[in-house]
Amino acid sequence: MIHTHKFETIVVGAGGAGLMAALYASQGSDTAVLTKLYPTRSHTGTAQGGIGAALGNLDEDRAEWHTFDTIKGSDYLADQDAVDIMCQEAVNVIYELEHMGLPFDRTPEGKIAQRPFGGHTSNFGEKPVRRACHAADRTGHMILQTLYQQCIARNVRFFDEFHVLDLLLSADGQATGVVAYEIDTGDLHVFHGKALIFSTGGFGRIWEITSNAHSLTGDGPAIALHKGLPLEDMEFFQFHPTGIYKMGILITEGVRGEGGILRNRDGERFMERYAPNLKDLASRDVVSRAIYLEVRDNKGIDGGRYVHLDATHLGRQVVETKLEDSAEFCRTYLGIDPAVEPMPVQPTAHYAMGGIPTNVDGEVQRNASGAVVPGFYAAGEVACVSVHGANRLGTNSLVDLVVFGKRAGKAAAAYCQQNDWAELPAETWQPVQAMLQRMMDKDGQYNAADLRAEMQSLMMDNVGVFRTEEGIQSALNRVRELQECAQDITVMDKGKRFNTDILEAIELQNLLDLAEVTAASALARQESRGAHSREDFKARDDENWLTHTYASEVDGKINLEYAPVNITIHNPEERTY
Amino acid sequence: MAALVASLYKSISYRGAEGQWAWILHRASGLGIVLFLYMHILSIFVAAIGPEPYEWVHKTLYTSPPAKVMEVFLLFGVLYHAANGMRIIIIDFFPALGKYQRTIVRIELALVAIVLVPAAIITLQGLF
Amino acid sequence: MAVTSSSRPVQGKLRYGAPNHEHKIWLFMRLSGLVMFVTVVFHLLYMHMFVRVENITFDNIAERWSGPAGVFWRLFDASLLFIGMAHGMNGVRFSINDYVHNRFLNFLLTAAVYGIGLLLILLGSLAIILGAGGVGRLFESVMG
Amino acid sequence: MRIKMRIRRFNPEADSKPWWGEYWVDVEESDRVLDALHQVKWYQDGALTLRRSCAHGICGSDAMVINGRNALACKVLMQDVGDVCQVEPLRNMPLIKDLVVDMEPFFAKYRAVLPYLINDNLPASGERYQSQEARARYDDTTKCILCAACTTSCPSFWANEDYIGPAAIVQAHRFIFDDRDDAADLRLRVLNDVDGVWRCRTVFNCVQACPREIDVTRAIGEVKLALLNGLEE
Repeated sequence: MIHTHKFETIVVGAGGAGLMAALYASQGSDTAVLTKLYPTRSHTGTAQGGIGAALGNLDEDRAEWHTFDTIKGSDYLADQDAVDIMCQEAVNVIYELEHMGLPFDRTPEGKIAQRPFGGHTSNFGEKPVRRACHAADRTGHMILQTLYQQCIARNVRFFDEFHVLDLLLSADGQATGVVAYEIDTGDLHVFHGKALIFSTGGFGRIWEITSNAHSLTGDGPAIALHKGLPLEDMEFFQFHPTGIYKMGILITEGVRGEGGILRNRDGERFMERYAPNLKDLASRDVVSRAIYLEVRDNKGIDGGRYVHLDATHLGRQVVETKLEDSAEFCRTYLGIDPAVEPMPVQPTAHYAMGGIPTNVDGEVQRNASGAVVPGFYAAGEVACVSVHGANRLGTNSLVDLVVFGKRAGKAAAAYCQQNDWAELPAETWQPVQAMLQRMMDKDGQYNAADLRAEMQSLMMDNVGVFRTEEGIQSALNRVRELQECAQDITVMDKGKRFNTDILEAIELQNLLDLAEVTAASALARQESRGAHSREDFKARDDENWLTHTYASEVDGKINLEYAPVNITIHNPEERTY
Repeated sequence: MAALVASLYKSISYRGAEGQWAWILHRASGLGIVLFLYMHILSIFVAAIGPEPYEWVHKTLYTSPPAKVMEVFLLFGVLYHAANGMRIIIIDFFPALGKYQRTIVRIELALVAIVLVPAAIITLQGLF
Repeated sequence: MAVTSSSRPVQGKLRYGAPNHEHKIWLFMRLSGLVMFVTVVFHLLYMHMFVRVENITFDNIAERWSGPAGVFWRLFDASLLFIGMAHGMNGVRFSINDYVHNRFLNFLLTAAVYGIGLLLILLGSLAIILGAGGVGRLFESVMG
Repeated sequence: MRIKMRIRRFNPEADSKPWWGEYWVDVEESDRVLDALHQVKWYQDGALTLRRSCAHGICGSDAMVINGRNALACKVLMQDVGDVCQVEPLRNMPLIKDLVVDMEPFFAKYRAVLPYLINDNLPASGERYQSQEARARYDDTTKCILCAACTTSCPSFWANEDYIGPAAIVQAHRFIFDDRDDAADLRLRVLNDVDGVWRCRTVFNCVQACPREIDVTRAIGEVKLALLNGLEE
């Protein structure tokens, strides 16, 4: 059965970016939010440490310094005009969140409390600055809750547990809607809209050790890719230094912000050797690489693939009040009390710097030259503005969400007011329906879980923290074989009601496509920059590679184009911490 | 009725905290006491008619061997309902004490036992 | 109009906040409980442990209810009757509301509990006011 | 180690009533119940249906009854479940399929308490201050992840699903005791309903069930006292 709906703005994904966009879009247009989860289940809720903004509540701080840190953190790949906008607007957006009721921790005078975070410095790299505004170590949880609360207050229309499977473009390339699968009933719904905002989050599930939710399967970017749109800078995927050993669950950078120390098997504070100035608070790519190198040097704990994050000297008070959730993870999953024992940590796949290319108003770009798809917007982790360049600084994901979520929402509302409804092509749902039917009928020889597990370990081993041409190439070849296999999967659940089995198969296909783009982009980039660290090209090469990658699918093959980085403020320098 | 059965089943099959059993017992004892109260008032009314009805009521309802056994249940019911009621009142008016509720339940049961055991022995004396 | 979140219609109660007296009743249950913690437990232990049920005779009661002290004991017993029944009937009402969701049945049961309860309070009051044997004498005078 | 999973199954398209499915899985001691369920779903019966997302106790998707008690499947380790792990959907919620229940009635109750800050007197620009003490006053109830473990563990809710439930009261508490909020009276009026806080019988199952270790009964108690006394200043 096909249902049709008509809303001016359609937001896909109800995490921080989607909800922020919905809040603003709904002020100027009839708005619906689609999510394959419930909004409060979104991954924004797991963000812990804080949201960065130069409020200067505890230390002197300026937005320009935040801009500098972000650009330097990005290894100079970020578009500097976008970074400037983000860091300038961050301050007022934080106030706005507070006005919405977000329960920030407070300073003794009652101002929003801030703490240091990796890569955040004052006076252009001089010393660490307290910039991360926090609500204990559940800042993301509070942002997600607060934004959802505001959406309820303003009667935003939600369609929960609707899995978007296709994006509808008109003949002249304008966004006209989406096709969604109602998980509960198995029915297809066509949503006809004027403006479309994708905020579906990242795709960290292509890696074996990941902090990402099971639901982070990159549905948004995969759909865009299938529609012939490019994905930008997909080779840059952040590995967070401190995931719980083997599980990948994140231990917040706030632990190091509060003074926690990384130690190798000798108890040595090894970050002193890698980043003599900021030490444990160097940017994430630097720390993750350092941990890998320690492990490779046989300095992992007990010769294993992990090191210790030591918070024992911080005292119980700090651990129990400021790092409450992280402490609880340790107790639940490791049986360790972080106030007494150090935590075993290893780098864990964390954040996609790349994604659907957009400009600073969230408008999706159609190609490397910057032409946009009318009516199509993206914000949050799914988008690449690009403010994170080759490596994102801690706290900036949340800043990105709210600043560009807001801008995309505003732009979409304005677009709705200025434009008429584009014609919805007839019988738009048919390709999706045919695809679902094909998968359902298939008596294939592969199991989705096996293929997914193989892809994840393949990507982890070969396209992880350190990369080589040989490794990437072999991973790419195998991923392409897996893509073939994924066409031959048996879906065990043949029902229509709440069939998560077929959705997992579709998600796997999305993941494989993104794994392919990631590997292909990484293979081509013959330098080391930020999170992309090639052992065969160890140096950064500004001469040839100070460029954004635009990968798109042309006739089933990945086609790579490049566009210049917008450098308006800081010229690239050597990056040391 | 279906709701009652379903709810009872859920209560018994759920591995709840001490509070769950305390609550079930509180409700059961309360309903039991109300039943006794109805009987008690009626019997007192009958007894208030004159010496003969009184003797009959007293003998059959209060001093026969089955009545003595029921009396122990009554003692337990009232003591428990009273003690548990006090626990609820304490926690209601000092919600912060809720985190000690497991301890409070145990103290309460101990108090009930301390009073009930000698009382039950005295009540059942002469029956055996 | 509340936000709806899916195409499923929401079953059950959506609007809360109609005026009612539950909080007074809640408070009454606690206060009466506190009072009875003293009076009922005293009554129970006094009658069962100190006086012993076997030793309560018609004459005992007549004696206890007579004279100036009798006024106290009648008031004491009346307090047990009124507070106990009010507390108890309300407890039964809680249980009925919990388990009987059919409005008609709920009303019927509640009415039955309160009806019988009020009748019993009336009978109990008569017994206390008229004293031991008083009900019998009343019958006789009515019967002629 | 090898463990038997007893899973309450129900397929609305095929079954007239729920039944128990039994599956053997090989798991590590440090694996979560969620991992065991995934093993069944991924390698034995793909039709097994459950909700899950973050897998570390923050998103609140996978609340279910594990060995007779409400918990998040991603927060219970297999070493703690014994030889047989019995898993059922949350109680007293409309059952959709297997371990998936309809959350709509639950969120309807959440929405009933006006779960958003109401304050029209915003500073024209910049920051609004709040003291550390005022912030600490409602800290505990900000942790709620709306997983429904508390509400569906409550005997009062089992008896009468119109009871607004601990989760909604916790959410209301978070605003009632936030000194930036001006609408405590509105929320208290909602909670004063016949099916509001007064249905709480201090059973404490909610406290035991809460995966975020919120002192739920305390929050409810504070709301009751606020209703009796008027709000503390």
